[in-house]
Amino acid sequence: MDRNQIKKWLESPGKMGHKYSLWAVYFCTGCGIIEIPPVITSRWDAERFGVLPAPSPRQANLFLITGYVSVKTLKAIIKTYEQMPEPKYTVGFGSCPINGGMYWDSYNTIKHLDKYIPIDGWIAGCMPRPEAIFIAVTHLWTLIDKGMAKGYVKYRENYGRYRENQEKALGKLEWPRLFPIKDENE
Amino acid sequence: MNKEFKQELESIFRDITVNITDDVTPVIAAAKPQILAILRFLKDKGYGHLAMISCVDWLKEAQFELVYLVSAYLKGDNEEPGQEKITILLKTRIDRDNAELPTAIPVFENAEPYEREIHELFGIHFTGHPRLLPLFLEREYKIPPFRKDFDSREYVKEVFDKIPFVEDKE
Amino acid sequence: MLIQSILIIAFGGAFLTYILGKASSALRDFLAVLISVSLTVLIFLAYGKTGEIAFASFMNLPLVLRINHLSWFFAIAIQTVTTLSVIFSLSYMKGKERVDFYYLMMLLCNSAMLGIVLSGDFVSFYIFWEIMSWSAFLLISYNRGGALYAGMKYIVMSIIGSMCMLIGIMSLYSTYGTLNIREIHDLISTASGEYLLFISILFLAAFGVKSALWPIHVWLPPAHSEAPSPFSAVLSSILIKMGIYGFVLILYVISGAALYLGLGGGSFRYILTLLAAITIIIPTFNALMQDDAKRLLAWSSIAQIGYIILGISIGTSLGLIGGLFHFFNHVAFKALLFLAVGAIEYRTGTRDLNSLGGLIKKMPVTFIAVLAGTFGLIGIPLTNGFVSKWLIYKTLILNNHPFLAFAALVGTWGTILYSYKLIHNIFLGQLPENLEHTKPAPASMKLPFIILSVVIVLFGILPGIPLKLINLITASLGFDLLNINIWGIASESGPLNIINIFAAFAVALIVVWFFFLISGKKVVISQDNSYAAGIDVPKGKYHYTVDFYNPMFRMIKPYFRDYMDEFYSQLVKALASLSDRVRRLYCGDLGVYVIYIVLFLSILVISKIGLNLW
Amino acid sequence: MVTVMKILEIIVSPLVALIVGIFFLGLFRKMMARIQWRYGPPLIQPVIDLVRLFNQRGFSHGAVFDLGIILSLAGALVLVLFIPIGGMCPLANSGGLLVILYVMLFAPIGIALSGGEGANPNISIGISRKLILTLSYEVPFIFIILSLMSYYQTISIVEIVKAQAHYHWSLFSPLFLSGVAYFMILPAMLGIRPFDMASAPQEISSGIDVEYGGKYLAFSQIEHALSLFIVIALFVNLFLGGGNLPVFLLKMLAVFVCGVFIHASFPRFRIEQATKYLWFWPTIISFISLIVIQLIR
Amino acid sequence: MRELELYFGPQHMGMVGNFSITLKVEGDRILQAISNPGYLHRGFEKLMEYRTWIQNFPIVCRMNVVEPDSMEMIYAMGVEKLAGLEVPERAHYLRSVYLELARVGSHLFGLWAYSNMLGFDTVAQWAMYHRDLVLDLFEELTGGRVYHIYIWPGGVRRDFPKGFKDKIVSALHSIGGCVPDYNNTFFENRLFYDRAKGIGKISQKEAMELGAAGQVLRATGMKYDIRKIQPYAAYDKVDWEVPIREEGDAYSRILVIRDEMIESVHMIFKLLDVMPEGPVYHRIPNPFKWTIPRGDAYVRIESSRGELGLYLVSDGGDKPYRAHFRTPSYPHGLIILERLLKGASVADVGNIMISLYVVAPEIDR
Repeated sequence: MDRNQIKKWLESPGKMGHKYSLWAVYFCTGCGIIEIPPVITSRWDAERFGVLPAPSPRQANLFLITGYVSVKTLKAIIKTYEQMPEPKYTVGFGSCPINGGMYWDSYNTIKHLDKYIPIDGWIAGCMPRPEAIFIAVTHLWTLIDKGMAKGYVKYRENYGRYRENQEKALGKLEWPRLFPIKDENE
Repeated sequence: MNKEFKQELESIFRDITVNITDDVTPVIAAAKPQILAILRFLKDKGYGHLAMISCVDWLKEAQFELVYLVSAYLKGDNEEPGQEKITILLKTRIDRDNAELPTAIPVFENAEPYEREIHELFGIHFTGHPRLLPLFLEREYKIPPFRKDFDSREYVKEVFDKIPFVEDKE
Repeated sequence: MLIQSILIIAFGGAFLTYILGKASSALRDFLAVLISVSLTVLIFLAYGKTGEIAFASFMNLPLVLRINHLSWFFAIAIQTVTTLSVIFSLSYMKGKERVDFYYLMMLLCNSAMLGIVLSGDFVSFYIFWEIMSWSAFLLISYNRGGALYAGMKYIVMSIIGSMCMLIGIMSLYSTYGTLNIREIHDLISTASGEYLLFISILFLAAFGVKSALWPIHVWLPPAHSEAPSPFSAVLSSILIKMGIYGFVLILYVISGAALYLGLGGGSFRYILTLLAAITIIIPTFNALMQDDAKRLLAWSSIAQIGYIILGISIGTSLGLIGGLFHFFNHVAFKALLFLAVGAIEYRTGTRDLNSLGGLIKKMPVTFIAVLAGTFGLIGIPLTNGFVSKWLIYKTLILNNHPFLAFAALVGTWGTILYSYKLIHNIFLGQLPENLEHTKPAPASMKLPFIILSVVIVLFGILPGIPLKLINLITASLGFDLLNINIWGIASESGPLNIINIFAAFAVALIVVWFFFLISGKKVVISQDNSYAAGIDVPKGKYHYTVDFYNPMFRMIKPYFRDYMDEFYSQLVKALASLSDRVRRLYCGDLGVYVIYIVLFLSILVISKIGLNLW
Repeated sequence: MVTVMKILEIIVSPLVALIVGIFFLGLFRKMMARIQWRYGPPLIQPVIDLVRLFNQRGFSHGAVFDLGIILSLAGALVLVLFIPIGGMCPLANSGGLLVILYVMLFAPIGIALSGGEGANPNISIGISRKLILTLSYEVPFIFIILSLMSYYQTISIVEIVKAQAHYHWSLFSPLFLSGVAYFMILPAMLGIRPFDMASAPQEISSGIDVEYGGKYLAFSQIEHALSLFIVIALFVNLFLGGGNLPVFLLKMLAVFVCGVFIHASFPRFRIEQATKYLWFWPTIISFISLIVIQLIR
Repeated sequence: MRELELYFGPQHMGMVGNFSITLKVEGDRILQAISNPGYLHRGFEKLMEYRTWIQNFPIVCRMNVVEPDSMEMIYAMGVEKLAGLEVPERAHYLRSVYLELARVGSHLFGLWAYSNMLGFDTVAQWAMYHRDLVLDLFEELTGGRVYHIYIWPGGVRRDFPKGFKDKIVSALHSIGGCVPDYNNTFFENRLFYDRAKGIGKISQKEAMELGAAGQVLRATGMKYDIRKIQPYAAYDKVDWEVPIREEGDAYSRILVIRDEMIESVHMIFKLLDVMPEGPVYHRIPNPFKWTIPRGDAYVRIESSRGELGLYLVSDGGDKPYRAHFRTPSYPHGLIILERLLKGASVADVGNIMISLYVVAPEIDR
């Protein structure tokens, strides 16, 4: 840990804490999950960077959406995302959440995940290599450092529109709104 | 699959055609009311493994073709050696409108999820099925999605592409 | 004069309430409360008085009333609980039928109990004892149905106990010619060991039934759960303690510690302590398996009685203090718990632990009361139960009874399990949909909660207040005075100092609380926003209540069935079939009777001639 | 002067416990990583996690949800004061081992209350398991404590430590069997594998921690670190003769490392299997030990 | 009496894959379990109808992420059968080696999932490390770690590169060399025995009635293996045994998986020894205009989880008219799992599920 690091720790412990302790929700959303076990086990050992799978969304601050998102999964993703405490970061893993990827014409997968929840970073590829996850993590560090990983703020501010999109894709959602919607005609 | 078996089948069940193209996948085509009886007969003959139930939508003929794939497990004292190599394709055709069929659960218990799936994806109703609940789908589709007249690409354009992106306010 | 007036007000008030109740229910309620409160005040005023008054005679036997520290200690406990129960009954019994009768029996039972502890001879003791038993029977079977069966079970066992006591009393009278307790105490030192043992066992049977000692406890669980809740509180917290009073009376007041310890070569004491240890273990595990809140508490009562008897029967000053203090504490927290469960039953209509849940937001005061009660029950530090249990453990360890201490400690851990089940299944977790509109407990129910909770915490932090009185009692029974200060006990090996624990805990709590407040923000969310593996929480179906300790159940169920209950049932069946056979002898045919007589006479003649018996 | 020392002790001993406990958490993860052929996180990773958790916005389910977690942490802190840490024991004269047995209740009861308010069956199952496990290991534990108390004829833990300093460690005395039994139940008391069913992530999604996020999880972690410290410190005090601070900590480290190896080489018990195990060998051994002690005296 | 519904998945540490089981629980006993699939449903079979025969290769393998290779194989076999394509001798051997490597990788993944489920991190991490050795081989052979698209109608895409044989041998030696370690720490661990013995027991009769195949059936004592019954590729060219066990519980299923893995390693060595030289593929017509004559075909192979079948229909066009996969997890995850979970303990849900080797994407497709 060099002097620069210590200075950063003293200045903004919150940011640094979030950087080096990214607990990812354990959610096998799609086929990208197959590369998560190698990443968290002996070969790549993500725990070196403080990345750890968390059993419950309450404990996590990173949501790695691994692969295509079917409509049914989207509901679970939204529920899980809303249960995570703020600040929280989302990373889309693989091509499918970006634009539908291979399943661009499937009737049951949603194509652009960022229409429904905010995404802080993307990892392209099908399937991205484990190293790509580390690149994403280090990139996320930079974003956190610069204060650009503000997806959760965006979600809070534009909750009305997000909720509208979610209900367009899923029909009426059972659970009450997470935030009061400020201005309907924004 | 030998000739005797073919003859036995044809003698018991009228109006069926048994077509032996290769050694391992004989095809039996039968009418809708006979399906359960044939399945039971095949099961008694040792073909006790329902591999799956498939469905093909022949749009031009306005018919659904249901395919029951039945094969045999190994037996200790195998009466007919080589039986386990055979997979019988039992086919039946039903009308596309008013698509209804008796369930095969009384014969093969594992028909349940297959029939649920076909009900959901093709809209075929299986009478007597204990739980024809949705299996895979969350959204409701006007036309069951696996029918040939359901255009997936059109649907994507209509539904998912029309949802706007959420841009930050400036 | 004070003692007579207490009893006169008690009995007179009971009947007056009944008569008044025919006229106006509001007046009746007022009178019942008035009598209870004034009795409390009167008893309170009697603090420190000692004396003995002969007020009447019965078949040439003087009936004597007396008061001393021991009597006062029990009397104040009795009267407090009854008063609080009566206050609680105001709303609990509202709109039910036969309420006049209920109040009559309640106050009558109370008067009888006061009479028991205030009586100075065995005749009046026995009379009051019987009044108590029968009025309790009528109250237990108040709800009819299953309650009637429970009541029958209770009264049959009670009568057997009373018969034993009656034999004991008659024997005492024929031996010493007096039934005055003080006089018997003076005379009994001359008695032979065997006679003393005989008397002790007879009385043990009587008091054991009442206090539900292990093999003769079977009446208690059904009786407690079937009785109306305010009376369950009375039943559990004081009525069964009359047995404890009896134990103290017979073991220490009459025999005295020295005689008691030598009884049967010391084996009597060991058997009693062993029974007490079994009384702790078995009911504790039985309580774990209950689904009915009151039945759970009933089994818990038996277990706690085990602690009290264990403390008393060990025969040392520290143990007796521990036992008596635990009696007092048990009065407080068990009354509180039964009343609280009564309040829940009153508001929700059920006491089934499997169908409640999430009531904390609806009945917060009741929750705090139950929390205080269970903390006392478990013996969490800074509640009164801790001090008394600590005293009992310490006695056992210092007197080298590690296995008894083991029973007591394991019982405590079992207590945690069933107490938590009680709290969790009723108050925590998800609120079911049918209880959405539950109202909080009415004020007349909250008042007893608050008073008893304060008692539990106050005497937990300042155990010296009751301990000083108990110390006086034990001193009057011939033990040494212990060095007791307001915070605990300063004794030789391992003192108890509550102030240290209290201060440490208070500081720790404040530090942690402060740290909690300054660290980070929190968002308060509703109970339906809970983790459900990414799925929305199903309404009303997301509370783990049924079979809370299922893995434990499966392991212990075969071993902790209520074997005694089954044994008694079998016994009753066998007796019934035997009586049936005897009955068949009387077939009603004259000829047969003639044959009987001839047979009998011939047997007499043969035995006379052939065997030359007499 | 004595008062000042006392106050100093009261402040220092929880701090020592906290630092050592958190260090153990970090070491735990590092050692596990090395056993699993990994590099592992930095040793201060638990601290980073705590910093992160305190900077997250936790969810609360209500007053008891907060109160329970505060109660459990306060209980753990108070418990530290009762335990001699290398000669420091601020509350030596307040009831001894019996009080320790009782103060040990605060942490699980606080967590249980808080978790119950969380309205989640996963938590309830976790608590049910934890309480059953507690009852299971308490049976041998009470036998062990009773043998100790009857062997040394005192209920004060400080006296027990002193007696060992004059004589020899309890582990190498007639209490040998008790020590073995204690070591056998140590994983259950620490809540490590094979006894981590109360917070099994693969079965009930980390059980009692399911609803904790932000500072609640941080508090729960600190409580976990403290209880780790307490259980090992108790073992060291009762059987390995305590000692001055560095010796004491070294002994703790040794016991802790054994614990990590046990954790790394076993899968998880089901709860009834755990109870069966704990009520069989450890109970028999500790029972025999108690009888032996009774016969000797 | 309050009903309790507990959800096991989709977002659950014990859930491997995106799948959900709704449990109706009393105490810690499960009264009823309801499988709730569909979280991964992409409508593959519908998508295939929009793509040409060759375009379907990249999409088919993505149906099952744990072992994509058997999916390629069965689709290639289906196409070959419909089009009447021949496969050269060497390609058969290459396919067999490739599929067996995939089986080893998949079984190591299963071992990871299972030991992780029991809370045994250590073995789980080792297994994942060894799986990576296999993935490295694939990467060298095809360029992809997970999705390879190696098998092609009429053969395989390319021959083994130079020295690849030795690399396979050394990788498999290092996996096989650790089998004693696995045995010591996991398979002969008393706690593994306690946790798995008697859990999720299914009789052979019931298994047959419910359409089981693969390990589930083999663990009940039936040597039902398509590789033996109806040999494809080069499985009839070498000698090998079908490992079975009799008890039918989770313990025997896991041990069957271990034995199969060892058997596969041996089989690869044998195949490598007898592999002939020659071409590795037959040219197919212009893939953009390739039409296949009208007809239908059913082919089946033994994937690492059991019987994998494909019913393929062509209407004479350049796209499949209908394709329907019979995946082994389908009966295991939707029927047998529900049956076995009834009466089980909450602690054993994951244990039973993974011992049945249920892979969610296969069910949903």
